[in-house]
Amino acid sequence: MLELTALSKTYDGFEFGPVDLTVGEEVLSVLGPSGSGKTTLLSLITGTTEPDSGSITLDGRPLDRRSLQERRAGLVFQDGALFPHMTARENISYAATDPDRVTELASLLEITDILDRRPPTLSGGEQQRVALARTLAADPDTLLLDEPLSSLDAPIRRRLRGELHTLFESLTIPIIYVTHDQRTATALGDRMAIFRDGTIAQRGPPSRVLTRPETRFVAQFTGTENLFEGTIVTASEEDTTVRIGDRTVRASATDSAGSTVTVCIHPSRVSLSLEDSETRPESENILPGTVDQWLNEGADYRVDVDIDGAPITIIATIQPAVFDRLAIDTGSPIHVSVPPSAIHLISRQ
Amino acid sequence: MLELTALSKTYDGFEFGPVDLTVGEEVLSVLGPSGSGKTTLLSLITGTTEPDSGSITLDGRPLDRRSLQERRAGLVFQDGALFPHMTARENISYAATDPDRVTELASLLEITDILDRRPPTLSGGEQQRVALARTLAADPDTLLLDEPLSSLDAPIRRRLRGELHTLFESLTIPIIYVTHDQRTATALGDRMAIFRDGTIAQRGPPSRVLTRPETRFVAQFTGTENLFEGTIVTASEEDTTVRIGDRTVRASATDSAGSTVTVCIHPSRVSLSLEDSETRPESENILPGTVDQWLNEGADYRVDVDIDGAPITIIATIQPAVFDRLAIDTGSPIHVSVPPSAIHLISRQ
Amino acid sequence: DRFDWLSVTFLLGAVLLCYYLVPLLSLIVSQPPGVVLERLRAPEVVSAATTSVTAAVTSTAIATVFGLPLAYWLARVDGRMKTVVTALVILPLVLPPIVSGMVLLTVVGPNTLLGEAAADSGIPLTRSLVGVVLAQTFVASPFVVVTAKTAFEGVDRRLEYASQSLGKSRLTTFRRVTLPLAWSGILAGITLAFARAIGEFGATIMLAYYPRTMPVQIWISFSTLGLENAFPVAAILVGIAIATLVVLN
Amino acid sequence: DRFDWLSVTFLLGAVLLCYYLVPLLSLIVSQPPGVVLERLRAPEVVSAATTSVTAAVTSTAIATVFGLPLAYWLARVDGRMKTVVTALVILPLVLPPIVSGMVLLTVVGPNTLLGEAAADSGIPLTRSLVGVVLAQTFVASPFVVVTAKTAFEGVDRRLEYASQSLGKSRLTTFRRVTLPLAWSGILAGITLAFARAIGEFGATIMLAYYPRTMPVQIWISFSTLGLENAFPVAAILVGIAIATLVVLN
Repeated sequence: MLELTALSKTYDGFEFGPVDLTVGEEVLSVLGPSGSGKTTLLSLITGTTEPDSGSITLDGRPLDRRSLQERRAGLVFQDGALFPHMTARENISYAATDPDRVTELASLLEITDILDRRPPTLSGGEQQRVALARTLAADPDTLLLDEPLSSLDAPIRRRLRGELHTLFESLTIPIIYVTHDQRTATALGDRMAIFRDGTIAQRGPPSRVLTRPETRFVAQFTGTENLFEGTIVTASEEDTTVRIGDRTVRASATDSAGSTVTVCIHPSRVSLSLEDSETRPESENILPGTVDQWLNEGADYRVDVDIDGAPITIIATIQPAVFDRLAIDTGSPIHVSVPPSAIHLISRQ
Repeated sequence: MLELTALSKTYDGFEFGPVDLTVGEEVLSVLGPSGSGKTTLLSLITGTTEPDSGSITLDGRPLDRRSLQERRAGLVFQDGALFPHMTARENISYAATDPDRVTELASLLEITDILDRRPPTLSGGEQQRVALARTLAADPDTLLLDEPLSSLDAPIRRRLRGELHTLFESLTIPIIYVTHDQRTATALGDRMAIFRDGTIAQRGPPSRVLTRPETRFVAQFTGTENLFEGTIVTASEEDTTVRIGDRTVRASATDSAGSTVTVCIHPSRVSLSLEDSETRPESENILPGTVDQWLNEGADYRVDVDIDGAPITIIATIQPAVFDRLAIDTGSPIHVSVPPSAIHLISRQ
Repeated sequence: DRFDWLSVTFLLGAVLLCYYLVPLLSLIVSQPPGVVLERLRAPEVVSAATTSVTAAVTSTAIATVFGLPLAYWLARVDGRMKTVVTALVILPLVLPPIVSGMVLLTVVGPNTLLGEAAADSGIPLTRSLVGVVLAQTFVASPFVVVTAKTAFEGVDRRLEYASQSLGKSRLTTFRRVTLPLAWSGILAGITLAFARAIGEFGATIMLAYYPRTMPVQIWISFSTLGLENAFPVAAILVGIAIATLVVLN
Repeated sequence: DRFDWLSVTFLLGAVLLCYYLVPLLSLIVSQPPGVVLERLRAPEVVSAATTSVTAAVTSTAIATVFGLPLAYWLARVDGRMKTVVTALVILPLVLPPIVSGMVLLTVVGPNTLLGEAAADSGIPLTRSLVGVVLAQTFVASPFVVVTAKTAFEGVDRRLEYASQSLGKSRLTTFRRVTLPLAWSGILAGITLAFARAIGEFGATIMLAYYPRTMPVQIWISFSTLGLENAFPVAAILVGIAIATLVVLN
């Protein structure tokens, strides 16, 4: 158990904290834009930076003012930070107390064949595997990872992400995974914390943070690109009716107070169809519109639809098969449908 | 028109080319893993590297052995490479012959408010806008961009990508956009070239490269993760039947020769359903299987399905609404369906 | 164990620092500033100071004009050529000054071809201000080259490429991009060269015992009249050294 | 325009290079190697070489032992303290050697407290080997500190953090990570300090006219017997300078 209490630190021009955070035997993914304090968080835990106030305990041991050596907090750096004058094997056995552990970790991380090579001759993915093995060889009480996949090419990143997922499940220590990639954060984290300007903007299970953002910032940063200002017309225990411009949509029941709200719809939750006569039960919000533009993004298509009678544009990401079937093109009429459960409301102060 | 003919260059341990490439008034996106020669390509065109052999012409002018100054090839660097001792305005007017051009470009790129600030005080996105304005101010005959978005946070990257798309449409010069991000390459490129080990592995319109990869490498690099070895059973003008393990699937007609093929299926083209009784006309390949594992990736879910009676695992990426409806969990039975048009075959030598 | 090691480290470093600081303080303490200031107007002090400053300014200027192009070239070239030329530039730095004076004498000495020809034209290359400048330039100019080379290397080459790709010539690029960005490093090199030139003793004494520079004057005062008589000139040189440190920051 | 500027540049740099190279070649040409080699066995040459090498090795060793901790501390500290201490370390580098000798004399000279006490205990601090070592250490040790500081700064601090986070002490981290990675830079600093120490003339002549080091011997041979008689010792020093260049690469 890693516990951070009222931790804060002021640099010139940047304030971190106060941050309170508890990480049990789980993976906490920390997501945020650059300069939001993600790396500062790790520095405070490993001890390369001393906090101005607040405290950190690991399994009950206070870490404050202890040397890096005594903290037993293992850190995997973005580029691995391997010792360039040692082979991969020497890097790992530098940290290990038991020589058998090197063999064991090498086989676990599939680096047995490259143990006698030096870091500069290894690929980015291999370097990260060795760095991970080195950190685990010291049997840390907590594992901290600072964007270990960010400099890798897509296929290797995808593969290593899957392997990390399996590895993390086998570890029984608190793990903090820092990244600016929402996809990785969602895939690896049991919980997620979104950082902004040195503090935590929102925390919770990834699925909840993604579908129920509490602020416009979190919504935007996690990819909810459709954000509109609306007014609540009626609110009951079953559902809420919201007016956006001249249009009215039905959302699931909400606990948001106040009558003005920000309506959040994730592009992947928007469906497109040619007729409004389709009667799927959940598709109650069917809005006619016109395709403004579309962009092929490879795995999916991104379509901007201008809604008739409302000054808003809804962005939808749809799969290639659907795009082909609908024969979408700029200027063609289309119907947008959004299930009420996919509409999230944030009350505005 | 930019024309590269049999261009080649050998460094210690790396061979570039020979590359033949023609870029008209269009955007060519160049995609490839790190170290595949993408940046070398740009260096050869701008003149910071001299080729060992081959030639380059721009609008008919040979560029070989000309100074950088004379080439009129505008390059936007990954981090902008702004002059740190000049303000944004000074950076742009350094390149402009006409002072009005600075005002015009500043308004086009929405940087009017930051013109009097120095580069170190600008955000990554602002720096890239200034760099773009500076390059355009010199009225280049070709525009080359070296991963200009790679160091930006996701929301800014998405926004700037959309703006670049609009900007590129207004330019009537050859544009080469180098990136390792398949999404950006697809969205911005009129054509795409995939680099591998210094040569072009495949080129063509993005949609064709993505759906009809010519080699395993291209398939994997562009996200086609489902690759299986198969044997052609029957081939007619309408369709092809392929055996994978104990299963048989029907693919669209193919021109691939030979009886052994690599079967490629992009995860976004795979649908999942609970019953096999669904009778959508195109869904002829319906395979029963079991969910091995799933990963929430935010905008979509990634589901690994072990196919019954065949030693293969098919990966599907499905949208959150579908995932919720199917109530997918590890170990639960599921049916995979793949339309014949989504199955692409590469013949093996 | 860790504590001990840190303490010992700290102690060793502190001892060395004291060895640099104490003699300087001792110099300041040992002589009343009033007396030293008064003797600064003595004719031999004024004459030595004039000779030294004139020669040092000249040799620094020569070092800058000839050294900057060499430094830029070294910063932008690669391979074997760079190694050889860099070694040649460092040579005067590792050569003992007295040996530097000797090797110069073999070229410009009174009995050499060049030395005789120059003396006949009325420009003697030894025992003259020209001799002082020749000695100082040989010994001090490598500081300009080496420091400016590092400064030029610190200018991201992509900025020069960017400038040239924007249609600017190499000269414009150098003047408006490279030079402004490398300037503080170049200034440091010029300052170091000036400090080295004005303090030069070994090579100068070989080439030009007369006219007396400040270091030679100190030696003569010390060896003929004793330590105290060398203080006024030393005070000027210490002042210049401290001013150099200020510029270097 | 561009062509002219490049040519002029090239020319200026080439002139400076010639100024470094020609005197050295001239030295080699002017004396038949056979004659020089023969005179190397002369007792005064052997004696001067022994004194110089003994003193330079000693002062370089002192500079290394005391200088490395200071260099490491300077590389890892920040702020005002770093600026002040760095300036103090550079001071002996910008101070003229003859002035360095003077300031040392005000502390260890025969008439000072320290000098008298030491002389009474049978260890005279001037006109002795100890005096030579004191002068050389003052002048040469900053090279170790400054160069090793740069070498330590070049070691990515994250590698030290990584080592400590793996449960290693600071001492182990220094010994197994920092030192091996900084070693080539440190060696360069030690080499430069040795070259500077063995060529030291100004400070040495103030503190210890006897026992004669090689530079002092050159000066005496030159001023009493003429240039030719200084060649054998100069040959040794040129050899050492060239060896230094080789090590520095």
